[in-house]
Amino acid sequence: MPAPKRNKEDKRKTVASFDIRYTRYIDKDGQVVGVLPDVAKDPDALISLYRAMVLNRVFDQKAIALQRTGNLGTYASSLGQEAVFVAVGAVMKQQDVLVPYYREYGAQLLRGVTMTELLLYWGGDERGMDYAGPREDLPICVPIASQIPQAAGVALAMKYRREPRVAVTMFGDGATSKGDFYESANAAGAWNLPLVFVVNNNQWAISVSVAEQTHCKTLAQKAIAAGFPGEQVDGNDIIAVFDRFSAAMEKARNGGGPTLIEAITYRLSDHTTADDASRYRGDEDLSANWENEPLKRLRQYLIGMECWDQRREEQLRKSCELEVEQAIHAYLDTPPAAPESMFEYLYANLPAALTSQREDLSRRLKDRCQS
Amino acid sequence: MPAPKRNKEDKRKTVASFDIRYTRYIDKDGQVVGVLPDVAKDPDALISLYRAMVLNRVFDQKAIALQRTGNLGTYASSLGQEAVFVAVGAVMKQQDVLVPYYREYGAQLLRGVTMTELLLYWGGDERGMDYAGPREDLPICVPIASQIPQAAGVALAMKYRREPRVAVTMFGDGATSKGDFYESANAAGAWNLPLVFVVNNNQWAISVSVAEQTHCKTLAQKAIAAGFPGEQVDGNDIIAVFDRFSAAMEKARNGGGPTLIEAITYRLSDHTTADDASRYRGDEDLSANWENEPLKRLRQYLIGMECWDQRREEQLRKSCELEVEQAIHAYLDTPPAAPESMFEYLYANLPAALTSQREDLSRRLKDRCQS
Amino acid sequence: MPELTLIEAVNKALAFALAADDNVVILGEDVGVNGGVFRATVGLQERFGAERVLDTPLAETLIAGVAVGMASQGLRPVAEIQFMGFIYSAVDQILNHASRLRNRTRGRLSCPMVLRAPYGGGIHAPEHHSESYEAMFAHIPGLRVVIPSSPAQAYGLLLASINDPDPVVFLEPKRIYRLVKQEVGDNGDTLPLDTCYTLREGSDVTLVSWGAMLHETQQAAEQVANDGISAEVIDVATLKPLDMHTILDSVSKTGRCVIVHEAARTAGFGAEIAAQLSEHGLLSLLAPVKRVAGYDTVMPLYRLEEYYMPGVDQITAAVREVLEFG
Amino acid sequence: MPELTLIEAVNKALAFALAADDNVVILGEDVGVNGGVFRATVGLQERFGAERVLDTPLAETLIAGVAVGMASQGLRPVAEIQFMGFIYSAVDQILNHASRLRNRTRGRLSCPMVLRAPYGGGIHAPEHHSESYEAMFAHIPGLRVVIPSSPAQAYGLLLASINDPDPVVFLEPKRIYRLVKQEVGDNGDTLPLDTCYTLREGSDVTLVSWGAMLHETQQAAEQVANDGISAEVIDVATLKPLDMHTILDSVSKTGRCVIVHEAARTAGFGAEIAAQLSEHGLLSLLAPVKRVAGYDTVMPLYRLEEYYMPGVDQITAAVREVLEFG
Ligand SMILES: Cc1ncc(C[n+]2csc(CCOP(=O)(O)OP(=O)(O)O)c2C)c(N)n1
Ligand SMILES: Cc1ncc(C[n+]2csc(CCOP(=O)(O)OP(=O)(O)O)c2C)c(N)n1
Ligand SMILES: [Mg+2]
Ligand SMILES: [Mg+2]
Repeated sequence: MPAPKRNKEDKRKTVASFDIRYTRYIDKDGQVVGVLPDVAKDPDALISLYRAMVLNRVFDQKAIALQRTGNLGTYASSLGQEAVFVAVGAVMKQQDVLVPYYREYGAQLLRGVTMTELLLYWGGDERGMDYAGPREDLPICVPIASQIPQAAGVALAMKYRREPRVAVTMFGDGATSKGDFYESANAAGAWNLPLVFVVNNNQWAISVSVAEQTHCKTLAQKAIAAGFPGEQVDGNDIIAVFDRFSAAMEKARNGGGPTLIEAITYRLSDHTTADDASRYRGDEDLSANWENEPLKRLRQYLIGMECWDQRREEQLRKSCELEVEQAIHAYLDTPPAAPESMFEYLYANLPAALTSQREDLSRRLKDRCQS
Repeated sequence: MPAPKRNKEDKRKTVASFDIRYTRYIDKDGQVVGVLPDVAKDPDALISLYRAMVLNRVFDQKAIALQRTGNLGTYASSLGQEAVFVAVGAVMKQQDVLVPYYREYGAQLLRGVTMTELLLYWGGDERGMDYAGPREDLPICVPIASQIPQAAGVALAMKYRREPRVAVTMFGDGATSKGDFYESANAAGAWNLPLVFVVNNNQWAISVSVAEQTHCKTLAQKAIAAGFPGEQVDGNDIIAVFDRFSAAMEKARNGGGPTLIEAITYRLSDHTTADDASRYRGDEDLSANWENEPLKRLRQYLIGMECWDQRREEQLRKSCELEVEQAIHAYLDTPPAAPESMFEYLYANLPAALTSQREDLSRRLKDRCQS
Repeated sequence: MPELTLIEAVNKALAFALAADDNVVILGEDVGVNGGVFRATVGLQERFGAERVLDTPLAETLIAGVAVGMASQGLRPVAEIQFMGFIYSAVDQILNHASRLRNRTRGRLSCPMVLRAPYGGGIHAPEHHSESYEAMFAHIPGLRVVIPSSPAQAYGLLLASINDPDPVVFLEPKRIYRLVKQEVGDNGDTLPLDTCYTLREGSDVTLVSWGAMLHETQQAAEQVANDGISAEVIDVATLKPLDMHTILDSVSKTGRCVIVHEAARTAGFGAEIAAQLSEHGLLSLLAPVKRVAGYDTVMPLYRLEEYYMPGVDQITAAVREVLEFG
Repeated sequence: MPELTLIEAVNKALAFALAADDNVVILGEDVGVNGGVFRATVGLQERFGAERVLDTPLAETLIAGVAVGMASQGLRPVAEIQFMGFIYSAVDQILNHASRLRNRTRGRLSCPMVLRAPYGGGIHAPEHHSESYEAMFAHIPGLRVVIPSSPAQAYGLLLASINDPDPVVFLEPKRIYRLVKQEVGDNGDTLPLDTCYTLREGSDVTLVSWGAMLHETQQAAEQVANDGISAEVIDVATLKPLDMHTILDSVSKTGRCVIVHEAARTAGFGAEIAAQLSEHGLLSLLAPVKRVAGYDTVMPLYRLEEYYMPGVDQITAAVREVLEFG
């Protein structure tokens, strides 16, 4: 497609020009629509991506069920956005650092965060942020966009130490309205940081549509204000996300600086289990977007490659369910932490000023047991 | 000049394209370099702009002298940026609202703020913000960029009331790094507000150069992230600023929404009287930029039009000096406000909880007088 | 009169204000079609239109700053911050601008805005959704800080806050949004700011609290009554400016005081009340002023939340302690 | 030993830390070539390079957030906020993140950062350059809040803050940046955090203060000494966590206490000290605890600034009042 028309009447000098590009390889029916990158030709790689997406979805379903039965707190689902999360998790190297927001389980699981840890977090237990796996990753972050300046700090630390590592931060369309995002992007540009920004544009920030959030035609163009490239990918096409995100990571690792990738997805679920999206969005919108969902797309492509079938699908589902069930058991079997733990990690060493408060808590706990 | 070359190898679909344009009509020697707009052909209009610029500069010089002799607090000079400030003040209508930062005396004076008020402000007296003139203008704002969300609120109020008014907010290059700027720009785009953003890109934020502040080639392109047009003008060419700012104002007034104008200037002075720019910038840079300064440029153009000469110049200087001297006298003659005034305007009515504090102050004052 | 929950009373007050005055505009995240995540603004956009009940982009500095700008032009914005945990990016606008606009301009401009936010713990909410930072605002000159404790208080205090010519931070204790129903006449009657409310009269000890903790405080008063202890219960309601008279009068009668709040103890607002009692009421104090407050810890995630929240047991224990003193 | 001003001592401490530990990185606005607007970082970029003394874009949320991110990876960032009046956009990062990172991750990550900012009035600075909001930070669990009152304190406390494994808000009383010189050995010796410092021993009254106001407080102690009043002067130094023992011990000896701070009175940090005195030291109190503090007004522009600032006269008057009490 040619670049949109420019105003030829305008005689003023043009001092800067920018294009935003879009990438998709596989359409919603699993058909190829571009010159495929290598990853698309490697059935094993694709199958392991598919497995991770299915696991993410099964985890989601079971977590919601747990919440509905009172066994989990408010939970934010990944539904419909698994391709983005899984591609990010698959491309990142272990030494890279993920600075997530709160729904990228697909990425976190591939990096080694366990489902039990994720359940503990949403189950109201800080131990769910003590990842056995990627020790340097930042934990889930609830205050929107506040993780992004931290990601800039992580990337700056990598650059300062001259390590060939990259920081990746993810956030939603809504987060692109926060100053935190923009201040960090601008700094990433100014400092040429090894930092990749991934926007999960799932079209909604709770009830606010992306059109109400910003007048921008793309979120990718927000990078222009920060002086580095932004681009769009079809976030339901895991091959597109994998390919473009890989390129951005490689560039960052080689000192080429930051990239912003806007992955276009759709939040097929409610915002969280505390939300009821039917209050503010129509059924048609939702069902139309089910057509685009990423699992079906990759599955159809795999079937087209003749490396997938119903039997393998069923096996995979079962193995994922089993895996999730085991994590749920481990979660449900985890006794609550000692209440005194709220003092244990507050400072490296509990200041004397606080010992009487900790004792007060211990005393109350003893009184409870006795009464 | 044609648009910079685009990468033709890249086969990805282009989904959005943007150009940043630049406007200059008069070059540094007063020579015409474009098709002049009407204002450039109106000697009376130009002379009154010139007068306002000279007044701004004389005010500046005298204010700095006052500061050096201990008669004024820290003061932020306009030197070299008068064209931008005066053009903004001249184009705005009385019913519009200016939401300034802290150096746009040229704009404020044309709107009716008095020099005495400005001196009172920098002289440490809140009465300097009680403008007799533009009653609805926001006062000088020191916390960088924090006035910009307020400007969005002012513009939203105008839109809400369906008034044909426009809000104008000004800020420096440094301010474009603050989240406040970006959040407000994004909202102005989303809400299609009657709001014009004027960036005084004077190349420095105290000691930080614009190249250290951002990797962007232009500051105008920051508007792209907010979904509305941004453009550059030569801020030393008052005809360019006048013309492009007028167009933006008209557009905003007619419901066309926001525009960002980056005026390229140079801060010929120290940051404020508390700063010593020789610590961080070279003499060459400074003297090179004296070549571009806006007063000389318009003067040469006026001389070229044969409507200006040495005699008129001297008369003008004298009349400006007189005017400033009078304001300085009024300022120096203003007795300090009563100390109790710190309680008077805190709330509409002083809460009972605070009366004892006000009495305490009165008691201290009495004790002082007696001792 | 209809029986309303606290959140319904907030909704009614907002509706009344919107109907009564065109200058009132509501803004915030998800306040429109969605009616707010707690339903405070439910039905209002439908009734008053999207210009008067406005969804904003996700940006709290913006929300506060836009409200300041609107208020400077004579509108009466009522801005919602979705949870107090996200209010901190609005502090700059509140502290450097909203609270100062009148003073800076010697009354030329003013800032009649309300910033509403749900606050406090106890509802098993996610991380950053349970904090109590009222003290941060109560320290800022030029502000009012108002916290209702019941549906009727919410209605009358919120309307008074909207009518007030100066900026008000209005903090809603979300734990009791739906805890009780109460008859609330929807007639636009306001309740005075600048005054504490005595919820229960008593002679042995004064219990001072605000917001949700008044429920535990009143329960504690009930419990100790069984042992013949007569507790007076004061609802501070407006933390700033503080009506210390009501509290001092009560303590001069009872001689004993327990202050109850959920916020972390150190430099919480209870300290101010205790300090003033010691400053102005030392001679009437028969025992130390006790504070029952949250620990100086990060609010734990919900599995341990109950161990953080001050309980009725702690209040009754503190009452006994001050009564047994000396 | 060289005689240093407070700001020079800050500079020396920063230089020592940079030289001693590669993990120490300084960042902030104008900290590089310009050496900071108060010259706290003068010469450091030249000596240690632009990677270790880094000018940032003009963005305080960014500065704090970048410091959190760096600290999470084991660096020891020392971030400067140019004036406290511009710190409020950093509160979100400090409150929601820096102070919690260790706790949230059960110790997996930590946040050994220092956020430095000059604060306080009295230097005829422009608007928004003179405020004292230490109480805001002292209320946040998980933080340390440290305020030096002399060159030697500045050197030792700042180095201790940089070495501390947890986040520290280090507030520098700019009024005394260049007020006095003091011998300071540049040997990297730290001073303990978590403790108050007794600057002068006395038996009749305890004066408690921090930062610049200690100068007026010590002058007041001198003055009343002429009348035979023996005042003990305590420098709080670390407001959070607060070493209340030193203060309680002193007051148990003197029976009287005056707390002096520049910040607005209501919900200022003096309230916490007064509250704890009334809670734990009521029996030793022979008089009400008086606070000499700033008014609950917006800090006036400089022409009236002196009327806002608590003066020696007020401190001596308060001392006399508590001594004459009862
Ligand atoms: C600073 C802040 N403001 C408000 C909220 C409340 N909130 C939680 S999620 C959300 C919407 C986020 O939308 P988006 O960034 O698009 O991410 P998504 O949830 O759609 O993936 C809001 C407003 C918050 N968590 N943080
Ligand atoms: C939020 C904030 N941070 C820091 C400062 C201190 N400061 C005052 S002016 C200034 C530089 C502003 O540069 P710019 O925006 O380019 O405006 P200029 O002064 O160059 O016109 C700084 C950092 C401030 N006033 N506000
Ligand atoms: Mg979204
Ligand atoms: Mg500048």
